[in-house]
Amino acid sequence: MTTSPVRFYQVGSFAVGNRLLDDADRTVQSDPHRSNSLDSGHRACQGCGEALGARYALDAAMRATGGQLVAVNATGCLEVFSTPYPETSWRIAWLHSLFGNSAAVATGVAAALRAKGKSDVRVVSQAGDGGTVDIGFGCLSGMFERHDDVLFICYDNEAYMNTGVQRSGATPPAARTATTEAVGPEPGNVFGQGKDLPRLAMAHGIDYVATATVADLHDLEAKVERAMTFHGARYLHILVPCPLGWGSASSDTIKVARLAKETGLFPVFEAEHGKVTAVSPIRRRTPVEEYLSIQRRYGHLFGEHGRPDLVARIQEIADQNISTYGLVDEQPAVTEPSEVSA
Amino acid sequence: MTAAELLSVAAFSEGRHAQAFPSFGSERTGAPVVSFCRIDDREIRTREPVMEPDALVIQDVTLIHQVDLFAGLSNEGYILINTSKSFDELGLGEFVRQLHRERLLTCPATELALEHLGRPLPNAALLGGFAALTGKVSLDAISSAIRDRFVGAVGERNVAAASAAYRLVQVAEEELSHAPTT
Amino acid sequence: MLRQLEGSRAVAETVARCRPEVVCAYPISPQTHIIEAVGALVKSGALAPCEFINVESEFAAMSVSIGASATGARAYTATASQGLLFMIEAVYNAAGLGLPIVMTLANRAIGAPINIWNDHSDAMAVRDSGWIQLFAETNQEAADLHIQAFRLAEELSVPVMVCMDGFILTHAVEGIDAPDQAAVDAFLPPYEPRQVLDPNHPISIGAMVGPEAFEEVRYLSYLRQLDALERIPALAAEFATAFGRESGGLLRSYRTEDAETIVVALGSVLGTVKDAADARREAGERVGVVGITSFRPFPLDAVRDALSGARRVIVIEKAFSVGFGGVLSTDVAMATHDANLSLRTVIAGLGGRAITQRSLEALLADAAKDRLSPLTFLDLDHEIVERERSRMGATRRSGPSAENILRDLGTVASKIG
Amino acid sequence: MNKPPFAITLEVGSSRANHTGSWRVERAVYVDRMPPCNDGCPAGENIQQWLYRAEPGDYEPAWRQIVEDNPFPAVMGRICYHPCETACNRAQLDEAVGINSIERFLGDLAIEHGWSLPPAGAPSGKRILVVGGGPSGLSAAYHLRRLGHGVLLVDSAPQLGGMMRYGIPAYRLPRASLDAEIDRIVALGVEIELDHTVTDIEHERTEGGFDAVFLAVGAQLARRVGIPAGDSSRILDAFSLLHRVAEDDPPLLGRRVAIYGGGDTALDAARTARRLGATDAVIVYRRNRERMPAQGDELNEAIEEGITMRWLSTVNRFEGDQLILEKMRLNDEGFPEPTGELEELDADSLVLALGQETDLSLLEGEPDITISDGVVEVSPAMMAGENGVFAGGDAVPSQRTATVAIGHGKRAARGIDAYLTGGTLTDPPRHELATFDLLNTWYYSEADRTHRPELERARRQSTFDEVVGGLTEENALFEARRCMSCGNCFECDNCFGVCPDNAVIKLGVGQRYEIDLDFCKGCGMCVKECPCGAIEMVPEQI
Repeated sequence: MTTSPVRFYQVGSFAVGNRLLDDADRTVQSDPHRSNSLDSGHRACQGCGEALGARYALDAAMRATGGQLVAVNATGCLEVFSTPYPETSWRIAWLHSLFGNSAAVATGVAAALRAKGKSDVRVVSQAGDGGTVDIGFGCLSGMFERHDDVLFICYDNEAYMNTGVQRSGATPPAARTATTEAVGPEPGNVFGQGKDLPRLAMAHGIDYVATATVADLHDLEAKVERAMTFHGARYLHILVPCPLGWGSASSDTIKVARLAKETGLFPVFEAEHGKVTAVSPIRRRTPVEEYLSIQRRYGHLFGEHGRPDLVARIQEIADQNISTYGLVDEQPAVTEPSEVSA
Repeated sequence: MTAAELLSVAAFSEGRHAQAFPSFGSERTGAPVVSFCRIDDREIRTREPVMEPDALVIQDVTLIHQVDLFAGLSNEGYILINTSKSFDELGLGEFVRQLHRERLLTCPATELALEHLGRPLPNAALLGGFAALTGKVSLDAISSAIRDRFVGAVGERNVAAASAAYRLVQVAEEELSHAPTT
Repeated sequence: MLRQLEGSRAVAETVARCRPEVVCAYPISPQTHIIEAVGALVKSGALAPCEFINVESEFAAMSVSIGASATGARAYTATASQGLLFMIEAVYNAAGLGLPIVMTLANRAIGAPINIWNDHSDAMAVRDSGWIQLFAETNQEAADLHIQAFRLAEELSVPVMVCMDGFILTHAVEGIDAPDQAAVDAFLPPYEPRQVLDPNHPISIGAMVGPEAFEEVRYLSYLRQLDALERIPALAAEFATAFGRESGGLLRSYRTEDAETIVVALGSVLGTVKDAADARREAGERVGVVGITSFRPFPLDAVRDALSGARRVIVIEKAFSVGFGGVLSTDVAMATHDANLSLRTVIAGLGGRAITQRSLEALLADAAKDRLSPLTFLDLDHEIVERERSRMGATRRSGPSAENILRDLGTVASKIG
Repeated sequence: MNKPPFAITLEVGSSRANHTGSWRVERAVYVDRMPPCNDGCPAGENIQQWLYRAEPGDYEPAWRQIVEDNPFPAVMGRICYHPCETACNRAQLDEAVGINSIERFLGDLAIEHGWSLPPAGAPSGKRILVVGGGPSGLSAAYHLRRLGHGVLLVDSAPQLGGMMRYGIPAYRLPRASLDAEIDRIVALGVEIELDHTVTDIEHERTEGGFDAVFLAVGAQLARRVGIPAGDSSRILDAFSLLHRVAEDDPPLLGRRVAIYGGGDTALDAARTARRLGATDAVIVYRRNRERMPAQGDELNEAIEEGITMRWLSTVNRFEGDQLILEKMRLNDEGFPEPTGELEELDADSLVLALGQETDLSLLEGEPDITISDGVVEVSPAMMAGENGVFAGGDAVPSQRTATVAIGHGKRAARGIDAYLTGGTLTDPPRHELATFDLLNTWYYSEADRTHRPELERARRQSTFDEVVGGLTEENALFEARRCMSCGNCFECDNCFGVCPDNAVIKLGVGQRYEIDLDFCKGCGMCVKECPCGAIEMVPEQI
């Protein structure tokens, strides 16, 4: 029998795939023929958020560019677990040079492609938070300032995981790392420090800046796709939980990322030419405790010797984000990702 | 440095080996600098600064009592000073008596520059004067070097300044050659 | 065609004729005139296709070159001194990845005290980076070496550094023949990379290599440098036939046939040394000169042969290893360890100190009388040194030596030459 | 291009040689769990499955999935008390899925399009006598025919349907829908004998040479209590009231009607009385609302229609047009106790809705059949005794609803089939229940339930038009898609997508997935992110 078009669906609206959708409307990750840019056999830990984020982002970029993609990788976990001689997990053209120069190397790749007239080939540069906000920032800022045709992706796991979980410029307040131990009157990382890279990127006036988490694949893929419509410097900041460094269950990686967004601690938004153009509203507002208490890096905040005062300060940060970015929608969030004919 | 370079170009254009280089420094425009030029018929291999010049061109007369400008100058040496004053007026009367009088001249290059270019850039005039004084390069070579460096009107004005200086120096040389020797 | 040109200008024009596709620049004296001139050629369209990129640091300059080279583009940059040290991590990386980048090094001292003048400390600091290092004696050679450098680098997939003395060559105006385009094209074929980032033939470049293979990787790069020892003279010979002049090669000997004393040196000082040698020969001393063009790879055999007849070898160095002495000397010593000769190290021209023929002749005279100590610092002002030492001995807070000494000298730049 | 440099440059995908599966201490395993809706359905419908089919708009396959178990979707979609919705996990998220209304939509669609039931099975040569043409008898007949057995269905009433016809008013179950679904069953080749009351089961069985008998005689005798009443006082029972209305012979009730009882029948009677013209219809019940057996939504509908309630009251006596009620109170156990306090209620008639009993006189002389509390004891296969006599519906101990009866019919049919083929009915092992805590509801978008339209009150008080309307297709589809597919994979690709090691293999539509144990490191992310709880971790045997 024939049926009329229906402007909704809910069966797993937020799931990776949905049998009620046309192929075109489905995520890249639901496609059995996805490029698997980062292939099996890599040496990432169980439940590695970075491995997931990298495959999500690069597969999306591969679809957006019809496979005409070159990736440059900074030193870090991703590089180490993906390419230990004699095996590589990459299925794409990939180059690793140094820790702090991936943005500049990508600039060189883009320049070479331009000189050779290969305008169809696009360049992605990827780094962890250390290779982005700290040691790599000089080159990154230069790449931004020149508006080089590079999409820079930061996989933010909020510390130097490759070297054994030391504090980075992206480590959040109160978080315990090997260099911000949970001792003393101000246990864990100091409040009021750290770089807000997305904001710094926006300050460069580059075409496109966005944040995302591995918990919302639809959002992440849409942003990569959007980023690829610009020719110029672009920045995508993806939160990728690290079970090892955060002390969360390997099975909770996506849950933790989801809570980071739902608590407001990690604002998910989009900005074009220096202006915020869209935010992903919080769907189920959650107190920060729920996020913090499932991570051992915050273990010192709870229990009998816990620090509710510090938890309260973290909640303030979340509330500040919520008001700054307007993360709590007055109208109910739009929950149907797209319409579908049944 | 411009003067030394132009001089080297002029010499080069006359088929000689020439080498010009500055006293390398972090000086900014206007600060006192020394630059060197070697002219030879053989290949010039040395890279040392000119310690014993055959000729000394002083663009900024105010330096003469600050730095020992004349160190290393042989008694056979030439001196050309950018000034409208005489050696005596400069207080160099005593010093120059030990040298060949006809190899020592002053030339108001800056005035000539102001007259021909409207700017106090004495290089071209000094080169014209140098050509006349030493006869080591021709005025034509100097002029073509200037024209290579400064195209169009600017070049021509510089050439004019150089030629003017050249004539002035020739006249002065004439006078000296008729002057009674004491 | 021979023209009266500034060294930097000649190098820039020659580099342009090598058709680099990506050039990046970060300014530092005395390299500036080179990249300014290349930049102008790109902007004017005279050099195309070429991307000229103004970067934010030397570290970025080398990194951009790495990316460009790995993407199959001919990449060029230039730097000096502190700049080289700032990019040093990327310098090693380029060599490790086997990317045939060519870089001009306008040799300059390294601070502190900050000093913009010429010596070879910068080149020596990356001696072990895996780059080929060629030293130019004249501006003509500096220009010519770049053509050979691109050819050599791309044949072997090894980066090449062309070293030319800062200011002394870069800023000197002299008669130079900047080779014309046709000749360069005939000598230098288009770049065919050994590996390239190509979405249609993806590979992973820059893997992590553990103990199981690292030594082999290093040994392979050593073998490539040995290959270079073969290719460098071959290319020089090919260049000579193509361009009608001697440029490059491993080393060049001057009047060494019957020489009792041979002076070994790198770079532009060789001209003055040759003049001094001629003068000493007129005084009856049998002096010869060996100029080393290829410092890395170091031509042990060629050096051994070149020095075989000598009784004395004097290595004049514009750099030194504080706490030891000569750098080049140790390499020469390694080459001549089984020869029966006395080897003397002379440190000279540090931080732009003029190396004069007079001083060199005095030095050679002493050498002839075997009065030269194993390690000599040419024209060192012992009085100043003693004064500062006593100052240091007297009061703990004696202040920075450099400033103290300048105060003693009451010096001006022009006096330093 | 020539060979890339040794070690520093590598050929793509080479890491697949590195089988990281060896790191694993636990492995992910796909499971099927029992969805609460299926678990709660007395008719044993595979609700989740037919919803799954309905979601893309494949309505006929969805309907066929229903009639696998229940030939009465249109009827069920109206009168079933839908324990499936009570059990639905979605109720804990927002509101239960409107399963009942979707079933009605599908049932009505099937009637509209004339979809026919699956054909009768190949003749087995066996004949079964089914006594009673109510839901359980008809259900049994349907399933027996599909199994290939011959069926004679006898009923004492002039029409088939039993309580569905004579116990449930038309405003709840329009006769057209009922007839349509009954006719479909009859069309499978069921012999029918109406107006025939079986008095001696043994006799009829041997007469007709039946291989087995299914008793589905229902509970047709109204339970009565002695109420002191004057001659003029009019008392009748709810069942005969509804029965006579069903046969277009409504009794005269007067303007003020009291109904005594708290069950659904009491409500039906009261609402019927309103429709027959009663201005006051008052339900007298000895417990309170919380303890009322009737279904909540029907009570609300009744109250909307102007029915009033006298809670905690019993009928003491009926004098002329005055009903004397006694107030009750609930003791600690929640049982009502008399208070001795009396009050009056004007009433022209009193309708007794105190429940029904079963007439089992036809079983007299049957050996080894146990009757207790007025109903027949049956085995799990619905067999009463050893000799092939089966029973179901209101005649056996259980909840007395049409849905339960239909379930009995199916079960009895299978029991009979097993009996005739010399086997015994065995149930497949039941899956573990898919409880709410096993779900990850994040992946289901917010979607409030759509409710069925209701007839405006004015018409409801005067006519027997159906009160509750059906869903539009769009609403039905929306509602179907609210199903969370508890405990069973609906191929959302989450596991396929969230595996950081690409260790989930997608086998294609309908084929679900497979774990690639060469690479599965056992992180457990797929389990946590499976929306419907269809994956579990099991320890590796080391």
